Amino acid sequence: MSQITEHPAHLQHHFTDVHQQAESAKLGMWIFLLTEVLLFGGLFCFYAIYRSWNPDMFHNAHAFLNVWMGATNTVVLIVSSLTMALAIRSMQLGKRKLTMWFLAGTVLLACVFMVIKYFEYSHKIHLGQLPGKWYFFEGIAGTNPHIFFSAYFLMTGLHGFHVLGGIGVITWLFIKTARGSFSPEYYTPIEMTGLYWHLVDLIWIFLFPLFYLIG
Amino acid sequence: MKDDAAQRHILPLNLYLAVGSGLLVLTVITVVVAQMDFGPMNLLIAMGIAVIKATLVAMFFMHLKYDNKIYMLVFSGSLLFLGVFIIFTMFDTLRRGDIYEEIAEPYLKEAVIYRKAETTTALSHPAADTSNTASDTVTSDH
Amino acid sequence: MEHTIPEKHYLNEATGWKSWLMTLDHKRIGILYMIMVMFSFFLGGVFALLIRWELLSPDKILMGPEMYNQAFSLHGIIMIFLFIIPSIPAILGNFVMPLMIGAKDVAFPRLNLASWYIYVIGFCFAVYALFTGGIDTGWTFYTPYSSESTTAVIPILTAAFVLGFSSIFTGLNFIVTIHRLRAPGMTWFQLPLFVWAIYATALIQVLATPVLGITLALLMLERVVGIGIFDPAMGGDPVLFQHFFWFYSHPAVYIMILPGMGIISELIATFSHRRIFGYKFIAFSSLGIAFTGFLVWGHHMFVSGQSDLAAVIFSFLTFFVGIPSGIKILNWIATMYKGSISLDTPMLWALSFLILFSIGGFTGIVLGTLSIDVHLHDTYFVVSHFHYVMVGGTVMAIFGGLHYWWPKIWGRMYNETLARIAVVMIFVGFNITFFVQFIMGTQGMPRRYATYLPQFQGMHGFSSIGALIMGVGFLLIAIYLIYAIFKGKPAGPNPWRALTMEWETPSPPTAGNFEGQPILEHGPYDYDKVIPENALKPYKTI
Amino acid sequence: MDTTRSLFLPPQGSTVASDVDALFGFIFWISLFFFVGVTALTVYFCIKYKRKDGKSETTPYIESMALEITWIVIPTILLMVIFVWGFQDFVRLHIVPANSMEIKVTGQKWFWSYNYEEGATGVGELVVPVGKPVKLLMSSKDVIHSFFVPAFRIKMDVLPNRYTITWFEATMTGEFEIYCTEFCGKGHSEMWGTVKVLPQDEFDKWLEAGSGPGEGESMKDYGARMFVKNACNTCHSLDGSKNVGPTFQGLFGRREVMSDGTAITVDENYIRESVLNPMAKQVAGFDPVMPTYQGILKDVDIDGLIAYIKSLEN
Repeated sequence: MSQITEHPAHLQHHFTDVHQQAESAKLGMWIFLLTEVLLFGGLFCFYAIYRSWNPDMFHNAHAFLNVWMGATNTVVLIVSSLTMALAIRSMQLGKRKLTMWFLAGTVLLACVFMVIKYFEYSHKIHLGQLPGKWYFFEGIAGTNPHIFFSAYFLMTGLHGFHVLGGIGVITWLFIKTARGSFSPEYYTPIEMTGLYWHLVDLIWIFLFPLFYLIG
Repeated sequence: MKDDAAQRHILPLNLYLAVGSGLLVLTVITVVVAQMDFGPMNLLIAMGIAVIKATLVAMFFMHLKYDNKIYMLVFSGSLLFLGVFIIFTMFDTLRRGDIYEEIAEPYLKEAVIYRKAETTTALSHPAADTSNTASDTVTSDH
Repeated sequence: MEHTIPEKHYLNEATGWKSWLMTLDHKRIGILYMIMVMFSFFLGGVFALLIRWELLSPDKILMGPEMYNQAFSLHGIIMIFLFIIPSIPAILGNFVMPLMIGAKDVAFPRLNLASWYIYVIGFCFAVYALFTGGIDTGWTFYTPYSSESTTAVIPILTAAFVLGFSSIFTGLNFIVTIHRLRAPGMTWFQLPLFVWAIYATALIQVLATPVLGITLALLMLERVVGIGIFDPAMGGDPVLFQHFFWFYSHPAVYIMILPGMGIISELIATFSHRRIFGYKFIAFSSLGIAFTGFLVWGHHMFVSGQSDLAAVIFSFLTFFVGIPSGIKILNWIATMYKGSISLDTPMLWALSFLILFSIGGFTGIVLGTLSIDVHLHDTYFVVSHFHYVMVGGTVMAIFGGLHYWWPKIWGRMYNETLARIAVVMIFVGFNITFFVQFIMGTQGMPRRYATYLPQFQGMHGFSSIGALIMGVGFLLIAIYLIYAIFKGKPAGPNPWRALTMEWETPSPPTAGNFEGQPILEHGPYDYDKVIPENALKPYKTI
Repeated sequence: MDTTRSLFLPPQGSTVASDVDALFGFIFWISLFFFVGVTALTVYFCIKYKRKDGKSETTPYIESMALEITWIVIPTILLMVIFVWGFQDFVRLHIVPANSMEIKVTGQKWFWSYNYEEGATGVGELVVPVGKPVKLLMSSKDVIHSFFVPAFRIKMDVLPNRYTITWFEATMTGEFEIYCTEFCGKGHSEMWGTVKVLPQDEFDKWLEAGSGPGEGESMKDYGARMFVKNACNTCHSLDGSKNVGPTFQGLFGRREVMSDGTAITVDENYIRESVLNPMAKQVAGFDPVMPTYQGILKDVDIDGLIAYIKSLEN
């Protein structure tokens, strides 16, 4: 028990040193990201198969998505990914204030993303371009256009939930940073959240062309 | 605690900015290219650009290029199994009602083969894959 | 010499229910799991006996067809999601694996406790479903039946969904633990084979389970919101659901059997006092099974209307799953050659495993063959095959493992005579129950039938007698094992004279597992160099 | 080979059955050989190398790459033989001969019905000629079912959103069981049928013969025959017990409360309406699951059923 006093406060008892603890956290995070990829993977599979069955319907339906909103959102998310990466870099260099600025920027951009998403969704809901049995829009040629919107709402919806989760966690990081919980020696939570946030960005990088550009 | 800096991969600011602007440029390119029609190449081009962007994010923002290779392994593992999932499912969904004709060759002369339709006709009841249904598509080779 | 129980150990270093429910100790979490999982096993067993009772006669005895459909569905769901998937990893993996690699705990103890709570939540949903309409879809939830069934489908899907997360987090935790927390100097090829098996299992858990999550979520959305992905009336494809489902559920079969194989490796080496034959082959065959297991799910769908191309590819790859399993069996037998074999209870379980799992494996080849599967698919042949693998394989391994590590977990030994009677009862009862089902299956008796043609009555009756014998056997085990916890003879740190690291701690272990950081002195199977001190056995060897 | 068949497999009623059985026998004997080998070695080692007096000594370790490779390669070869063999038979099972007669099979909760190209229909009992390939074009009206004839070694799922196909050529006359093997709900275990294989001339006669009672058969007896043939017995009991639908015992003339609360007396018109349009008026306390028999039953069949129901008194 006397050993513990020699150790930094953030080192848990079953690890021998900080390095082991950080590497464990990182491996755990990467495996978590792997499960996320496969979780989205089910939906990508669903998309791929129905698209291969009804390519024309997918093409016709995708024209009803707003490319400019989608492109704006892509830019917003890429920039937020950059600010997140820079937040980590700032903490590595021990610049606490700068880290807070970058974290705040990330949250802000994520909110912008969600606001744009909200306008897109409400427009679609208004027109009746909805999944499954709720679909009542007329004017898309092809069999079962509601399937396209099932895919659209499921995939962007699940992605949206991840963005919301990210907003929550990054806000929490902001508060922790403000309280001085992190240092160049210990910033694992920021680094892990960063990985998560980049994955969210990465998934959007694929969702954007699949829905908005090629349908 | 040896080579602490290397372990923590503090990358130069310019690198981050360069990667970030690269991503933005690629976004512009993919949107512009999508306005033109390259037929079946559309999918390939869009996906190709998306893969490049994803690689940039993973390599630099997520530090995969500099980190222990095990993380790279974990990440590529997830993509590998996702690929297996989609491709193997497609072995079914794209080849329904389709018995490979090479194997069926000896039987073809005197057999009716149950295979994919050239023309599509809707069934009387709802069908997800009208282009693949075999109902009215039992073609005879005589 | 007489052994005594050490004064301070993980069971008494803190007391009160709070010290258990808030514990971060992997050993205590293992025991928390043991309580829940074994209760689920009991519950599933009750349904099994109800099914066998009903099938004594083609006419209604206890349950009409609706009740019967619920009984077999609940038997399947409870046994698979609540019992067999969490069983070995969550109980023994949690308790033994960190000890085996000389770690003080798993990598993320709080996540470990959270996994248990998630499991409990899933369990509650399952029990809730049980009392609010049951479930009659079978454990496979095939659409469109499951999207129109009037039973409590949503609660049971939620249960399976939640349990999936428990499984994912356990797997994640174990992978990181094995990568990062091995004792200094312990290389990958000095890991006990149980750890290899747990590692391969954990890989499947994190790779496959998310797909189950999304599949069940889609099915729930289908029922609640009507998104129409699997609904033929809305252009959905019900066969696609089967792909989604089996992409998880076939690898899940290996989540169930791989850790069992790991236990058998330990048992055979220890009770033969012999270096394991072909260590690397056994280790890599676990990874091989884990990988190949992802490529073969379509063999559940040979007559489902999937394309012939898919059927052929899946059948071809299926044969390659058989090979690593065969490698393991032959290596285990070769390990016994020139060994010093002691037929203690855990070894008897291991031998039962060898014989029953072989039968399960051979019948698996029959089912993987395209033309024969057309005849045998969804008959009692399949039922019998997977019970030979799951009960004849995994359950034998679980009980082998529990008997093997019981003295380590509780520090006390069970009654050897009763234990031997029990293992023989289970072995005999199992074969009576299930062998005859192979014959029924080949003769065309379909599964999931509440009633049947009179020609099968004799065989069904015979089968039910076996089930009763097994039931009594498991009851006997429960009695003497629980008795041993309180009144058993102190076992000493290493009653089996094994070489793996968990035997170097006292029994029961101290809260921190080891005094200081343990150093690796010999490999897990160095029986050609050293055999530990003769520890006094609390009973005579036959 | 014959011993495995008599113990394990049902009679060989179709042209593919003997091939499937031959492969089954092949795998059976190979498996038995290896299983006996594995078990015998295990038992032998347990006896031969049993630990004496609780003592054991270290023994040098043996390793054999040659052995490992042997027991990887030999099983692989055997398994590949089995795969190719099974694959070839599977292809045969899936290629329908050109001169097949086509029968449309419909699965629904919980019976099978058949439509012949010649216009004949049937429920439950599938009548086919011997020695002639028969192609079954199958679809489902509700959930997934599976069409299984053990004696013919054929099975195929019956799907709601597309057609599936299987075929067989019966080699002997007689009656063989049809089962549903994909779980489809309450009546799943009674979704039975029979294949009745007739000589060609008798089959032709059957196909030509219209419906209606045979010579010297009363309407009541004819109705009793229709009751079984059309699988009414799956859901309606004759002994007063409650099944999926109301019992037929004493049904005629009974006052029944409908699901909308009104009460009616069961008469000829109600029975006729229930057969043709079962959703119109349903007896309270039962699920609305009865399928319509419009297009399946002819007037004379319904007359027979009415006569039969009239005869079923308490």
